[in-house]
Amino acid sequence: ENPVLKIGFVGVTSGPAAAWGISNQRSMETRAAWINETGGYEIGGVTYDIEIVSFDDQKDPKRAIAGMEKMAQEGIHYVVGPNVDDGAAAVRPVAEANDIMYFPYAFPRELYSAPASNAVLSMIANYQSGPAIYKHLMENEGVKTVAFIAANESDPLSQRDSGVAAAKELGLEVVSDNVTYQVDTTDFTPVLTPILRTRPDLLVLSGVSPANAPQLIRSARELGFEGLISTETAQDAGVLAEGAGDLANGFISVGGASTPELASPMMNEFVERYTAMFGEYNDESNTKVYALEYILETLKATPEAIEDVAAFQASMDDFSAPNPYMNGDEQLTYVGMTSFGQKRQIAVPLVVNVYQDGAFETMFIARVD
Amino acid sequence: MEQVMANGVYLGSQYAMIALGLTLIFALMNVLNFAHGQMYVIGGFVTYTFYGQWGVPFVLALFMSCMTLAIIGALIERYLFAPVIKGSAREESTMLLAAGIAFLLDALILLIFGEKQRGVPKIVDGVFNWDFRLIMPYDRILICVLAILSIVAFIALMQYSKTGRALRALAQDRTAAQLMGVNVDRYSMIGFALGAMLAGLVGGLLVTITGVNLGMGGPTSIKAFMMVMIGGAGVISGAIWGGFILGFMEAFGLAYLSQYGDITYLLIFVSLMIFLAIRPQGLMGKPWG
Amino acid sequence: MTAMLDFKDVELYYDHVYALKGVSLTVNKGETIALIGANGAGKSSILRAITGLAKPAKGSVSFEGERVDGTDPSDIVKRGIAMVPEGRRVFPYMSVKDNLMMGAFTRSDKSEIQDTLDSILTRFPRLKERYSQASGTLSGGEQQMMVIGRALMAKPKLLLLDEPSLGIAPKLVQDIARSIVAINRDEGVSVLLVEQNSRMALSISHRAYAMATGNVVIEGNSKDLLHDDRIKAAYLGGEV
Amino acid sequence: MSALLQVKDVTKKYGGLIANNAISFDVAENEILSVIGPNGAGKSTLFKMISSFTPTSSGEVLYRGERISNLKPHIVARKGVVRTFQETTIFKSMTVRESVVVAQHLRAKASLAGYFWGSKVAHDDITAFEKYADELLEFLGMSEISAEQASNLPQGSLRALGIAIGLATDPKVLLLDEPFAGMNHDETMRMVDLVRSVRDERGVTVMLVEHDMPAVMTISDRIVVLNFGEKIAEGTPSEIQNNEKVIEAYLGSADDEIGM
Amino acid sequence: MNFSKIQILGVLVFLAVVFVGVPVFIAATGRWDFYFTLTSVALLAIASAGVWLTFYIGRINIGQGAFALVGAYVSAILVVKAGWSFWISLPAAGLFAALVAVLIGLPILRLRGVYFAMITLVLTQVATLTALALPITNGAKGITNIPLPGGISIFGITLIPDFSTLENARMAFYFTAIILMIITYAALYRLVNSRLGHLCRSMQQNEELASSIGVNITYIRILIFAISSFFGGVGGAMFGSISQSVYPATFVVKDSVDFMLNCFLGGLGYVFGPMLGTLVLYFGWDLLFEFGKYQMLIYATLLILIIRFLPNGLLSLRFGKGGGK
Ligand SMILES: Nc1ncnc2c1ncn2[C@@H]1O[C@H](COP(=O)(O)OP(=O)(O)OP(=O)(O)O)[C@@H](O)[C@H]1O
Ligand SMILES: Nc1ncnc2c1ncn2[C@@H]1O[C@H](COP(=O)(O)OP(=O)(O)OP(=O)(O)O)[C@@H](O)[C@H]1O
Ligand SMILES: CC(C)C[C@H](N)C(=O)O
Ligand SMILES: [Mg+2]
Ligand SMILES: [Mg+2]
Repeated sequence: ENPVLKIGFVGVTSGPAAAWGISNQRSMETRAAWINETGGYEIGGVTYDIEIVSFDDQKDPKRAIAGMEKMAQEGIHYVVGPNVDDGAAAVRPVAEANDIMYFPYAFPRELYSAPASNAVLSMIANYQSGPAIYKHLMENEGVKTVAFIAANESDPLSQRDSGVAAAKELGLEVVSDNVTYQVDTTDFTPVLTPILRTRPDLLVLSGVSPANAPQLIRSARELGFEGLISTETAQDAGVLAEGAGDLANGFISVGGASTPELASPMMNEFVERYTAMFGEYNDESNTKVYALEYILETLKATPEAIEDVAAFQASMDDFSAPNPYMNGDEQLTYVGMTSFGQKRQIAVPLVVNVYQDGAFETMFIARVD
Repeated sequence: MEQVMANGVYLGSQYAMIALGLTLIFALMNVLNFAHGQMYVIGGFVTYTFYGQWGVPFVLALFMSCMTLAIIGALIERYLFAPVIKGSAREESTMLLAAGIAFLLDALILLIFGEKQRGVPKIVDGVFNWDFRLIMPYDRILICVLAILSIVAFIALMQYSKTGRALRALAQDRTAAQLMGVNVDRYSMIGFALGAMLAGLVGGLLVTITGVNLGMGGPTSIKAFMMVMIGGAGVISGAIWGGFILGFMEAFGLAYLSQYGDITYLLIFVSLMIFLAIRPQGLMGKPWG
Repeated sequence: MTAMLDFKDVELYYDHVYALKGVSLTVNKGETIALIGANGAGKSSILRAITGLAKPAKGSVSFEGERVDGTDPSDIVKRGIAMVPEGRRVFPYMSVKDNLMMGAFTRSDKSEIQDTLDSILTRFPRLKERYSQASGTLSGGEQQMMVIGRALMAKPKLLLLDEPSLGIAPKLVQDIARSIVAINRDEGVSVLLVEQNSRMALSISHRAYAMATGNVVIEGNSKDLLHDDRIKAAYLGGEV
Repeated sequence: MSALLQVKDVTKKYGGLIANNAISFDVAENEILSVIGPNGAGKSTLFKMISSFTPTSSGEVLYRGERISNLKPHIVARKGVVRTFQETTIFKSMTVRESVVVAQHLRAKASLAGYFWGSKVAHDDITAFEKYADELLEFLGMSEISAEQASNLPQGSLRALGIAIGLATDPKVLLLDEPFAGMNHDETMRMVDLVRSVRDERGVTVMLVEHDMPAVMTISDRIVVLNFGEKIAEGTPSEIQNNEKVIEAYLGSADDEIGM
Repeated sequence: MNFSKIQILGVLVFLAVVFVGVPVFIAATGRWDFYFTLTSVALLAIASAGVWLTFYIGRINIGQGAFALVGAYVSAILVVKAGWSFWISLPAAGLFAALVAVLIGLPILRLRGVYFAMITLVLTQVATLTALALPITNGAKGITNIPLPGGISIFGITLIPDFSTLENARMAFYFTAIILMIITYAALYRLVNSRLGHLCRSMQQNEELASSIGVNITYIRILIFAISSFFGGVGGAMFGSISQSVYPATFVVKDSVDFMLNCFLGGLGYVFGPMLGTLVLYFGWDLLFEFGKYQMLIYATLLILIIRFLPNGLLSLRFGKGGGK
């Protein structure tokens, strides 16, 4: 029997935002099962079985702290999550006190900038992807005016604000930036009507949850909106197909790397295994397969980091390994110098997708430094 | 303006239906059913499963979701609420129970239907567009009409049928109803089932437009509470008023206050508080007793 | 002749407090029976035990030869027992009409119900005047008439009345007493009347039972009891 | 005999309904005054206005020359005008004794904070309250049920408890709304004696609403009769008993025999 | 007020358990995570005590989350923006929450029954939305990087050490929270058993009758609501300090509902009910962690079973009358 290496997950797997955490948890569990099935993961000459210990924080920062404490208790040093800003901020003291590196899906800059040391942003922040997308659309689609809409919650609002700033920076005219909606809105017509009156070329759904995206798209199209719609969060094609059908065609979002032209055989196998294990795939997991892979690869490169978080941090600056999920010679590296002044972000390729008839197509790929 | 009015009617009709079920259960058992929103979500998922996944005709799927909820409601009343009401020193204990049931249903929904947002194919295509002054997709118009018809049917049931009369009597005085020959245990169950069924019906209707996901339950309950408060707890006409008032407030607020950002709901909440401070029993609430 | 209602050796308690300690009484067809007694003696408890609102711990309640104790109140009501409970208990949001119609809940023949309704409205013309008013806004006396009418709507064989004169103006008390007599005489409804107004109760009943703390202490012919010294002392007082 | 309480042109309107129309009368110190009238005549409404449980639509009520209408109920209670309720209104899950102890809170000498910290004064207060509660219950003949939970009491004892609570506040004027309802003759007469001795021994002025005519006629010094919100008569019991208007509207003819 | 021997014994046992038993147990088993769990229990129990108190005047309060949030923000703002010591900001947070309660209580305390319950539920949302909308709260971005509580020393004697210098801040927070909780419950116990408590009880059972015997119900309602919110504010402030951050969603509707559930579960008839309820509900969830995705299902099922069979709260299963805890 192999010794066990435990990797933690603290995030939201129940309640309204369950989709975010569950896609994380499942992608980790799929990958762990796969590794264990094929004999384990070798680090420093020892082959480990990987065990995922996950904790449902119910999107409650109090619970998130308890979860992080639990991880410390289990002797875990590498944790994926939390999924939202407040949870990620709340666990910081615990993580730092207990030598835990954690990989949130949340964007507050201070989590990743010095003196903070233990958080690693595990996706592309919208203040990174946003500008890239807007720029692309300005250049290729002639977009000149943009409107933002966000749910009235911390994460989406913060994302909207940074999106607005980025758009202005690029010289776009922001025609509406203060319309918000409650996450439980069931009818978006009244919400969208005033914003569409400003006739933007591009409508940005800031930090939109997979549940709200199809409804927003559908309502906007039914109200006669003909411009572009985009978001900077990951979405699931199936959900879009069910919720908005053809109306979602042309919808731009950020994804991982499972579009046919990018996905490596390994990615395809991952999707297969995931589907076999959980009955249904979720495209959000494309972006969520990476954190675990980064942790394992980094440990492989620096075996002493299994117990020594400082070693992990030290190795981050020049860590590099091939990206197994993408075709070509993409590399896994840590980035973040521009945004945070230190390398505290995983270098997931910024893949911008367009939804078309039930699947995503790649629009363009960019990189973050 | 036309658009705002239309939005108000549309929102109001669906809200009123949600509030009706809640108020019915409250009137009958003095139970503030925290799980009402979850019941609504289950209605959506059942309709999704039958209509969206298995291709059963929509009307049949709707019927199935009504039945499912009626059964769930009946079971919950029979095996949980009724004994707890009998055994507890304070009526309020039912709140704890209702919250527990809300948690349980949430957990079941997650396990059975999963975490994803679900939607079904449109029941009718096309958008009614009157010169861009009034835009309303046909399926919304249909749902709105169906909702209003259901409300009318429900009122007729409560006013003119024997069951309705028994339920109303039960709500006003249990013992007296018993003395009229109403089997209160049975009718409480029927009433609860009916309330739950209403939730299932709205869930089923709305899934065609908004889709459904497991997070919609809690917030829906809270909205329903607000409507019930506006109209007066336990009063049917109150629920309907409350639903439409909230619907119109949202429609107007969102249309005219949007440039101020996040304040529509804040304003709705604050005006609700002011309103209740002036009229503590809501619009139609009990003047006596 | 066997009794219409046979209430036998009934013991009843609430939360370990005895309310009835083995009470027996009977009501024959066509009789008006008065039940008088001090506060907390257990009069209401007897009525509650008859209609099944309270479950006796011991003893039996039979109606027309069949045991009814232990069955649901709604079944007992269906057999032909109607009760006007303590404190009237109107359905306050329902109109007078709907209240009366609730009384006929166990019946289904529409035209017969209509006949009963007509006869009640003739008996209590005041109710006709207030026909569609919400009953919560009626005065106490009107409410009392309405609930008696409501009980009659069930076309009961046995009518149980719990303190119908409570809080009612003297003039109306007389009206109500008259109605009770008439209901018994004209429609052959047997009546079991619980009253604090003992004089009134004894003067309109055939037989009477007097209770004290969970027991029947005196029973007999009402006429006789009106002149019984024990009764006079305890329940009637000297003059009026 | 100067008026302790003056009801001056008091009117109450509920929407279109006039529950009390310009009612005026005086109540003398140490008097027992009954208000009678048909159901819905406005008796309880009048009591509610005197105790400031509801504001008057017009007119005012004076107590020792000072206006007490349209204030807060607790302020009027503090001045010494205390009501009981027509419905059985009690503290359900307190025992009889606890209810009577709580009701004495107006006599408290220590402040709330004093009680919190457990000052000496507070301690003495409590001892005094408990002692007085026992006395009062003894006086009312309720000692036996003093440990009963209020919600388990039968009708009649409930009314008695209502009166006990009212008395415990040490009122100057006590307004009793149908205090004898649900009592039989014997009990009623005992209560009548009691109310009298409350007046005699404690100098409490009593106003009461009652439908029990024998009791009213025995107990009252004077009677005010209301009908449809109007005052139709005022006088001594014997005057009222023989007043045609009152017989017509309220009493009914006593000789109208109803028998089997 | 005289305490029976059993009560005093109960209190002593309780103190021994929380101050000695728990640390020893944790040191022995190495379950350091229990410190945070128990700290949370203590803090949430403080807030729940407030909810329980409002129930004592017959109001079901589902708005405590709002006051906890207010407290958390006030303390955070005072510490971060005004540079106050945390220890002064703590009572300030409570007082501010109480002040807000007075303002809001004036209109809404007139409501009764479900109306009050529902309006307070809405209040929690109002608090969240307000926090999102105001500049001083930093809107959606929240307040982060709140420093740990500093030390207090008088004449060179350290009364409270600077938390950031501590080896184990967890334990320091635990003791702080426990002490606050004990003070809260001692005060609550006194209050309930003093005249104010009796007046509350009279109001709980019948407000009309209470005012007829001269109780100034408006004043007492407000006073109680303010005290209740003070507890909420203190609990919230302390919590913000532990997580060193406050966001609009730090306390949400679900928290308000949880506070209420804690009270119900423990038993509304018992002063120490909310404490027990909080322990069982919060700790229970944690212990069910092993069940993974069935955690919620099992939790809810157990909750329902408890209510089904002990509808009057856990403490209705009393082990001997009057035990201190
Ligand atoms: N729900 C209850 N719980 C506990 N005890 C009760 C309850 N109802 C009645 N009792 C007790 O049972 C006894 C009999 O009460 P019952 O109501 O039958 O008396 P009653 O003769 O109708 O009196 P009254 O003339 O006052 O209406 C009383 O001692 C009363 O305290
Ligand atoms: N809150 C209210 N709203 C509307 N009408 C009311 C209200 N309270 C009382 N009334 C009406 O005012 C009139 C007087 O009522 P009140 O209770 O004073 O009568 P009462 O003389 O005490 O009668 P009873 O002897 O039956 O108790 C009645 O017609 C009643 O319906
Ligand atoms: C950007 C965020 C909305 C992403 C989200 N927190 C997630 O876990 O997927
Ligand atoms: Mg009785
Ligand atoms: Mg009255």
